[in-house]
Amino acid sequence: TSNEQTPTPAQTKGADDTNPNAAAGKAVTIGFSAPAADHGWIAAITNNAKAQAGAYKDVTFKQVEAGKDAAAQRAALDTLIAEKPDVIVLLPHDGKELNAFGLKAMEAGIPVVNLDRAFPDALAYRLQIKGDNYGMGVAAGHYIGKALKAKNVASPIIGEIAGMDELELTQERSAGFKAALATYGFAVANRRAARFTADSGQKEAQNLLQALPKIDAVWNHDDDQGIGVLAAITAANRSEFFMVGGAGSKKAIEDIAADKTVLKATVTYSPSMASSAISLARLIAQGRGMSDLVELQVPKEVILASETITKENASTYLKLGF
Amino acid sequence: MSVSSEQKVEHEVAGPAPHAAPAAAGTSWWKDEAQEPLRRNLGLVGVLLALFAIGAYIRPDLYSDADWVVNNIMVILTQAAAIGVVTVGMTFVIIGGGIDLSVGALIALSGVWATTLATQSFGPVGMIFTAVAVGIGAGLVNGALIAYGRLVPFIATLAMLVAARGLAAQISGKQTQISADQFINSLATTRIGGIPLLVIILLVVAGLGWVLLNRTTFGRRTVAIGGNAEAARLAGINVRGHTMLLYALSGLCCGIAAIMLTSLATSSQAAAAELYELDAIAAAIIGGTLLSGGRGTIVGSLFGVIVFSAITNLFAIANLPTEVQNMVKGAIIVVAVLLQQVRFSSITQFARRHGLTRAKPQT
Amino acid sequence: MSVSSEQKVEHEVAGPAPHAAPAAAGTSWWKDEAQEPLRRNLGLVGVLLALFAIGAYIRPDLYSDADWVVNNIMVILTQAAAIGVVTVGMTFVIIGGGIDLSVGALIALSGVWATTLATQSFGPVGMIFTAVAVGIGAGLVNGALIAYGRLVPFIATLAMLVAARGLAAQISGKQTQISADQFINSLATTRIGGIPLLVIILLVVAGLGWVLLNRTTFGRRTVAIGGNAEAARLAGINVRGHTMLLYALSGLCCGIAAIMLTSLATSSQAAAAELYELDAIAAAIIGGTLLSGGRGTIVGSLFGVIVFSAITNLFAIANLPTEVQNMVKGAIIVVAVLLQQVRFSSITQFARRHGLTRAKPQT
Amino acid sequence: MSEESSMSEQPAAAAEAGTGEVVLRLSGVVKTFPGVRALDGVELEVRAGEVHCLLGQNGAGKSTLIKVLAGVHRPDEGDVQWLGEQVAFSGPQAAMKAGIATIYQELDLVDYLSVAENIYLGHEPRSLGFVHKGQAARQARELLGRLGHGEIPAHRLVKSLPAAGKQIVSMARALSHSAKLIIMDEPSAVLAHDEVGNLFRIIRELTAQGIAVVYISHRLEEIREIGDRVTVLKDGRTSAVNLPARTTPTRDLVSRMTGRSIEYVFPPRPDTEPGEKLLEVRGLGRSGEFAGVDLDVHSGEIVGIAGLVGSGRSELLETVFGARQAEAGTVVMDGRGLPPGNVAAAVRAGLGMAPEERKSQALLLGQPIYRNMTLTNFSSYATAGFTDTGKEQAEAMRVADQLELRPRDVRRAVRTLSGGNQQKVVVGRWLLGGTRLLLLDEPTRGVDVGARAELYQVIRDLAANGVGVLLVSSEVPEVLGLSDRVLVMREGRVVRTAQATELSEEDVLDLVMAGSLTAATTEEVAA
Ligand SMILES: Nc1ncnc2c1ncn2[C@@H]1O[C@H](COP(=O)(O)OP(=O)(O)OP(=O)(O)O)[C@@H](O)[C@H]1O
Ligand SMILES: Nc1ncnc2c1ncn2[C@@H]1O[C@H](COP(=O)(O)OP(=O)(O)OP(=O)(O)O)[C@@H](O)[C@H]1O
Ligand SMILES: [Mg+2]
Ligand SMILES: [Mg+2]
Repeated sequence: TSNEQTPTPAQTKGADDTNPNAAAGKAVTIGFSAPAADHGWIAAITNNAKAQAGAYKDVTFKQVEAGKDAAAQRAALDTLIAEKPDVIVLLPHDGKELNAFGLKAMEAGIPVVNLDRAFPDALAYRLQIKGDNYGMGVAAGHYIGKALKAKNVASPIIGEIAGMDELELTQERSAGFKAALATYGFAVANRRAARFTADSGQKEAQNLLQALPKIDAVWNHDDDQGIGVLAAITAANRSEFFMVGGAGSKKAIEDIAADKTVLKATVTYSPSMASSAISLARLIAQGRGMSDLVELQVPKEVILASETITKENASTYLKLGF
Repeated sequence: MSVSSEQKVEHEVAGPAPHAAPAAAGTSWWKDEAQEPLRRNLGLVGVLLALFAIGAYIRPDLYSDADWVVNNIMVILTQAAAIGVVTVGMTFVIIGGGIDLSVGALIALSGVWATTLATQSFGPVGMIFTAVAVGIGAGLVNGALIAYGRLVPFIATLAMLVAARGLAAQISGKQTQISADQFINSLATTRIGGIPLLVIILLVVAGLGWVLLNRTTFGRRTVAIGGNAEAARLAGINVRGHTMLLYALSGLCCGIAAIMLTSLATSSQAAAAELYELDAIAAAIIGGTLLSGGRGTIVGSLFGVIVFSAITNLFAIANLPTEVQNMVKGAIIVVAVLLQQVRFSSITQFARRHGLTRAKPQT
Repeated sequence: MSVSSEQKVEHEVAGPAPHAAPAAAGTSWWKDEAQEPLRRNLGLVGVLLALFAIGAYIRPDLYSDADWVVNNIMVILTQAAAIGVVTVGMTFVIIGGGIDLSVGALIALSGVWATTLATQSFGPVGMIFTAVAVGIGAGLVNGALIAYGRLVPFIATLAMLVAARGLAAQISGKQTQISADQFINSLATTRIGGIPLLVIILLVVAGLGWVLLNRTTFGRRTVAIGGNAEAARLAGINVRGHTMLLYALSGLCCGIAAIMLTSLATSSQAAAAELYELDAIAAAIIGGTLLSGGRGTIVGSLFGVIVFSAITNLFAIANLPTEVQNMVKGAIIVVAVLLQQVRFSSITQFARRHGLTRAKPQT
Repeated sequence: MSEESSMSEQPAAAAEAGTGEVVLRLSGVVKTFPGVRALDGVELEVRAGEVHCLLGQNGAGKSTLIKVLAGVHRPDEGDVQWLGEQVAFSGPQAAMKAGIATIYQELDLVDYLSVAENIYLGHEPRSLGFVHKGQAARQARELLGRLGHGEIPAHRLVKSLPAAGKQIVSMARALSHSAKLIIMDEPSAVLAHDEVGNLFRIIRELTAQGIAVVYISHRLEEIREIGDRVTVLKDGRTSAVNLPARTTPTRDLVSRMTGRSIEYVFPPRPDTEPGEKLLEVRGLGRSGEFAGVDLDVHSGEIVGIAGLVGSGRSELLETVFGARQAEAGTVVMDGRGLPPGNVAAAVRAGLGMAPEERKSQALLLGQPIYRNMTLTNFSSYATAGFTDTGKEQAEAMRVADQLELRPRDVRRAVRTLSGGNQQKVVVGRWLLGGTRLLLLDEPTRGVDVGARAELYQVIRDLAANGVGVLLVSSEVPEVLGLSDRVLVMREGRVVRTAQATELSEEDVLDLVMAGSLTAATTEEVAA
């Protein structure tokens, strides 16, 4: 979410000598595919993967663009298989829609690392590394619930600005949010779905503010669309509530640290998982395990915890902002 | 289209004076034809009132607060502002017999180009100039492909849509570009006499558009070309040159809209203004513009845009889930168009056919 | 459009017998337009060859492997299959003077409806039946709104687009619904004589479409309605009823495509087949179908779809970043259409104008 | 016979051919359009085996009447008796089934269907929905052969036919129904002389088989030749029924149509010599259309071009005007060359053209009359780009009066005008601007007798005011009567140039059809 395009160094891990996993191994080719980025988070995923691969001398990085939908991505991956990579790292448009591809590649003997959007079939991947969408909603819900309880608000009015509603991850986030709020006896008063873009965020926020003349808290799923959401809130001169963001963009973390807007916290869904996916894919291809773990192989599933960034810890997270 | 409302109108619009002698009768006929846009607009006003009534029924608490209502109207209009400006340009293009599928992409491209760090360093004037210049430039490319390259407008502007989104992504590095310019950002928050500046811009653009369409030779040429391009050509009108200008005009409107959206979102990105093309075309058509060209009104298009904006607003107020929103929206569009077709004459005709007023017309 | 290629063609196609005597000559009474579709298709074949050549230049390693090439052609055709089936239906609708913006949404709706657990419990026959029935049903609603409700096709099918996506989201609970049916899922992987089943389905649908368009009264009347609705009406054709059927046909194609997509993705979701409407319309137009109706060919549409599919494939092989892909794609579309306009006569004309062959035509 | 009362209720006893029994009888038929009572109590009686002519001014309601017969419009009031039974056709199909076939005034063909498909549209030879292409083509060829045009291939797209060819296809379509009554709405308007003869041959064949024909035309001489009885319409009312077609004096017919008496004459030529040379065309050519055309038009002169359909006259005119790009030769106006293929430049130089096909080439059907009239010069009423519709309407009104446009209200949409009145709008357009050279392509097509005389006068007045006129017409008497000088074209070449007074109708027809090539052509052109 800035005019720079390079990932922050903190989102990749260089080949640092103290880490035995960093020692050069056999040369491997990693194939990579992520959907066309039209939005900061996906762009950061691709950039991080590229940068992380660049940090290893023994890795050849082959990226195929995945186009606009699952069908296009399937096409791109078919050409990727023809190149016989040692391992494929893949952020699917939709995990269920690309499950069949995962099976096919695994059958062909190419380990598949699923990044973020799970395959329903366990045979379709070697490793699954993902953020926790449900957990993200839960984190946002708990932050809001606790804060409102602390303020002793009896029946708070809570707004939610979701992302693209047709994506399952949006549904998961909302489900987690709802469940967490329920533990405090709270519920969402109005939920608008934007399109992960700033202009749609602005529009939906404007309408939300209109529908709820008094609000206690808002959760906005995505910091990128949050730029527009904040613009709408500022324009409406509304400040009676606080807002929690999502994903953890640099701009959002800066805003939280500065504490001049209603944005008080954001729950992470860090694109740094792409860097980790490349590192682990390299190890899988080289047949090595993670040096800190006892197991000789990389585990099958890694789920990132969704962390909550507030004014207090913003400085530590700033370097992870994208 | 084969069974479009057009052909029907001919047969069904009933004049108020059925038995006037043919000589004297001209008057009632043209009047009726001239009232056609008025009737449509009244239909749309009816739709707006209905939306208002539904809102008031669902949320009496809000609608009983006059301040809130006024403010809500401003919100609806503000949200209609950028798309409204685009629709004015689109109306010209469609009346002129074309179509512009690239508007959303041109907004994104103009917006992204205007918010690069390099452009921002030239300040607000530089940003506005860039947005407008990019819009016009891309519009001219559209126009040249269509007028001189003889591409069908649908295909030419579709190609532009794809290419412009690509270029915008390239320029922005697929990042959301934040506008740091206070002047630009303040456009969205400024009000003059209680009316948001963006709404004023919309009204000014629409006003200029109205004058251009109805009072100038440019507008006349547009209507002529859309009505019958061959006839216009044989009448000595420079059809190709004019077509270029029409798409440039649409591009200009995109540039203006890009600044408006940038100001609203204090940022720009390659994915902005998604599907604005469909919204703008739909608004123009609902407002009475003939998709095949040769007929249309700015006021109708404006109403069309406002209706769509009011629908979205009502959905938020009613807190409908997205999927229900969509289903209801589809239904509202259908009803809105059907409503425009209801007209006094058909009611009287109905009455007559069922003998309710048979005595009268025989006088 | 005003300056469409249409009008020009008339003036530029040169007649075969320049100075034949009118009396003897029936022959000089007309100019040969029959080759027009052929010329367009040749243009598209040229584009395909060019794409192949570019691919071979970029990746000689792959293109020198015959197996890979054959397989790649199958991949291209498989990817053209579902959109190709939709384009056949779209071609009928456009030739008949209409347009169907709802095809993508109808695919999603049919697919989602066919993959609910309840439907899946009826097995593959139940799923296929459901998809087709939902498609036809929604198509009939489109047709009824247009033919009897007198809505402009653009608006009616846009409303359907929005509503059907909403309904699909409602049915699926916005979840991706997995198809557990082995038979359905195997459709995408089955090959018959080395040719993927989906490709065979496309060819069968296109073949039936060709017969329907060129050999039956239904097809000929479709051309008549789109070309001159009034003449069709005067000839006693039931224009409204026919229009209903056209949209139902388009809906049927969507149902078939839904099954194909479900099989490919082994799942269905409300957001599937996004913007298929634009792709299908673009493919049809590039294939020579007149957007205003009355003219079009199934073969041309098929070529149009394959060209788009081949472009996407080439991008993957060249591994262009998406933003560059989009820019290049826009350019390719423009070039493809321009290429179709190059014709022998204009080359000779050019030569003549520059004195290269001046002596000849004076004979 | 029934020359007495124009509103005579009692249908006249048998006219010459009125021996057959009455197949169709209309009484008191009323049809209103919004604001217009197009038919206001029409009587009509048609007998088997006769050619019944309908006469009436533009807008009198002839086309509306036949649309009522064809089931396109439903009458608001009145009786239609067909073969002795009262009928109310639910649509065109019903009328066709009952045995009424119609050739409509506006060509009703589908461009991208073949000739055979157009002929059989709606009643294709078929089984199970499949068209028998071969059978349709064979039958179509037979029909075309019967019409004397076996050379039109049945598989061609109709789009590729010129207007006359389309008219023949329309006729073939009407013949393709085994009809008892065939209605022809101005079938001869787009036909040249020899084609009309051919048409009459067909009509005689039909009537000999006992088929009744309702024939509409504005050319009285045709009525004389082919008609048996005449019914005259005026302002939607029957002003005379069942007049004998051959013997009723012209003056009588005209006065029943118009309410006044107009002589069908050409205005006298002035004695004055034409002025300076306006237009000079040298060696103009387009491959496949025409070649080596030289011609001059002087100020105040009317130059007519005669020729057969397909002789390239329209193309020549369009090329002079820049609507088609000249491939060879020059067009010079006022001593300055016109850029080829540039209409706007031609208009700026003072040229104007009324094209051949009004609907597709000239009119904005949905727009008001005045806007159609001022289409070429609305910017000349504008100040700084702002239009002045008040002034435009006033000017258009003036021309509408001059041309006897009806209705006179210039704010009506052109779409609602009758065919002939639409043609007047097209011609009227060029009376407004500062046109100094007017190119007229079939300017009187579909224009009624009264207005025709007016139009001739208008053209002559224009010439008297120094405008040069280049006129194309398929009616040889019109070319000879109206022009000062005549060019005869054949196969894309000018074969004779002469003063109109030096040529007779037979001379022209001879030149046009046969091959009696006068060697003197080129010298005379230069003169
Ligand atoms: N669809 C329509 N809507 C309104 N008015 C109409 C319509 N069709 C015809 N009219 C009007 O009805 C009257 C009769 O028109 P009609 O076409 O029957 O004349 P006509 O006798 O055939 O003239 P012409 O010789 O010029 O063809 C005219 O005043 C015309 O303007
Ligand atoms: N629609 C058409 N399609 C193809 N060729 C045409 C068409 N119209 C005319 N031509 C060709 O152009 C030449 C001139 O034809 P055209 O009918 O325009 O001449 P004309 O003398 O103006 O006759 P008309 O009386 O029909 O105006 C002919 O050789 C004919 O082959
Ligand atoms: Mg008529
Ligand atoms: Mg001609």
